[in-house]
Amino acid sequence: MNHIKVLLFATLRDRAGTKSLEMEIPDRATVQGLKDQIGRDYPNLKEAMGTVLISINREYAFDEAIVPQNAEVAMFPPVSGG
Amino acid sequence: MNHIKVLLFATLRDRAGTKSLEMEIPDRATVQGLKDQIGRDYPNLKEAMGTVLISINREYAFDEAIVPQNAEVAMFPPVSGG
Amino acid sequence: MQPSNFPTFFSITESELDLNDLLAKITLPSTGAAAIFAGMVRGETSRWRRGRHPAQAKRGEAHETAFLEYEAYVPMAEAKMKQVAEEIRERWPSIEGIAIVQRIGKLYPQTPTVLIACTAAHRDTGVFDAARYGIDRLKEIVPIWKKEVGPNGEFWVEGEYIPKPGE
Amino acid sequence: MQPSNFPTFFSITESELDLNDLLAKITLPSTGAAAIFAGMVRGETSRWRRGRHPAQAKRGEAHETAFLEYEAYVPMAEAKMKQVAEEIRERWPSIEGIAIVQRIGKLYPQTPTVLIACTAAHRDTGVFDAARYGIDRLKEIVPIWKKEVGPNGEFWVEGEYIPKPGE
Repeated sequence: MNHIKVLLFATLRDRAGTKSLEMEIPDRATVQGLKDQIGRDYPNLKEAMGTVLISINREYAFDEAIVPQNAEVAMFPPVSGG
Repeated sequence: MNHIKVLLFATLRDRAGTKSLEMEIPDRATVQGLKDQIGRDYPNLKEAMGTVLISINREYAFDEAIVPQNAEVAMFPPVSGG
Repeated sequence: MQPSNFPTFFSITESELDLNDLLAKITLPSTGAAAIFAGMVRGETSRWRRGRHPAQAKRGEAHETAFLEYEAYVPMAEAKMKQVAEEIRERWPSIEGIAIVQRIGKLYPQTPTVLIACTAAHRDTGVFDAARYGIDRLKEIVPIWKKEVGPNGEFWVEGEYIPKPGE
Repeated sequence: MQPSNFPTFFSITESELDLNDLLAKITLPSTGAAAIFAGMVRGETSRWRRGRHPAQAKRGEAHETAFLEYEAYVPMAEAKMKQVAEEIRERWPSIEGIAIVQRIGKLYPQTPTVLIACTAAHRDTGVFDAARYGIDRLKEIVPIWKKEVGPNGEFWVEGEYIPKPGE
């Protein structure tokens, strides 16, 4: 298993009521697999998993990407800075 | 006759060695007539009269324009601010 | 590629933005021109602009903002600001200095929130386009979010851009 | 045509330019974006740029500037700055605030000499183009001149633009 931290920002943090999740995911789990697992484990986040952006180690990551060991994962809505 | 003041800037002032000229010009003299008269009266300015810009009462003025009574005239090279 | 003396400055800060200081940081002896974009909190958004928040999108009605509350995923935001600067240098090689600063926290109307500044020897070398590109890209890929607070409550301002692989 | 609360600020000054102050002067509650052009004294002008002064136009040679000395025909310069602002408002009706400031006197390398700033509700309404137009027009019609002083002596920087009737 792979122990990861998932940082949550903006609407994701509001929905979850927490700034981060600590999770165990299968080795070689994909980003899509991670989203599926979060949708199951955190019902408040399930709806958001369809449109959420994901970063792994501070780079945008996409559904097929493998989540590396000890990754710093973040989940957030499309950005709105400026 | 029309008594006018001609303000000089930049290269024109340097050539004339003075910031302004006080002149008597004929009534209904044109800008071209004024330049001709300055070319005759101030030999150091003669060469510059071909390319000089002229303003009358703080608006650009052109060769055919009549110089009004008591006008504030200025002579200067193309501008180079910024 | 660019000489190492071409400064790139980026920052996410809770402090007041200082345009004079920022411009000085990216002005070299060879610099003659700068284009700076500044974004401010709008206190009043006119009715002709389609509301960005579905809950407020009543057509024909202006809306008021009491304040915005910004947050950032700071280390990734810094990395993405650096990337935006690199993209600018690739596209406009004559750019000398680049500064990208986002202020976060609670920000009131008329307060500058973001600055993008690009310098070059001359104004005809892309400084305006580069600054515009910088603010466009910041709003696409730099992980910062804002919540708007006004008389009708709080609304997260949702962006629209979905980054592509490699961004 | 524009509401009278749209500020136009123009000035010719011997004092240090303050971008923060200038931006605040033209930021309204409805303002969300500003584009600012700043011009600085270049201390070093690279060889690839054709010299502006015939006396210095030795190709392949960089040149150095110790300082620039600016002068203006102040009342006409103010009138022409006002005209430039009016031209901007005609071309970009959504511009809210306009500031045009020229510093004069003896100015050393890396010092800001001129600022053109335009504000609007949003960045996609012409602020960048308006600021660029502003500095282009200032360099065409506003009666200001500069003399460059460097290791090879003094040279008046001669402009190229000949105003047309009505300008």
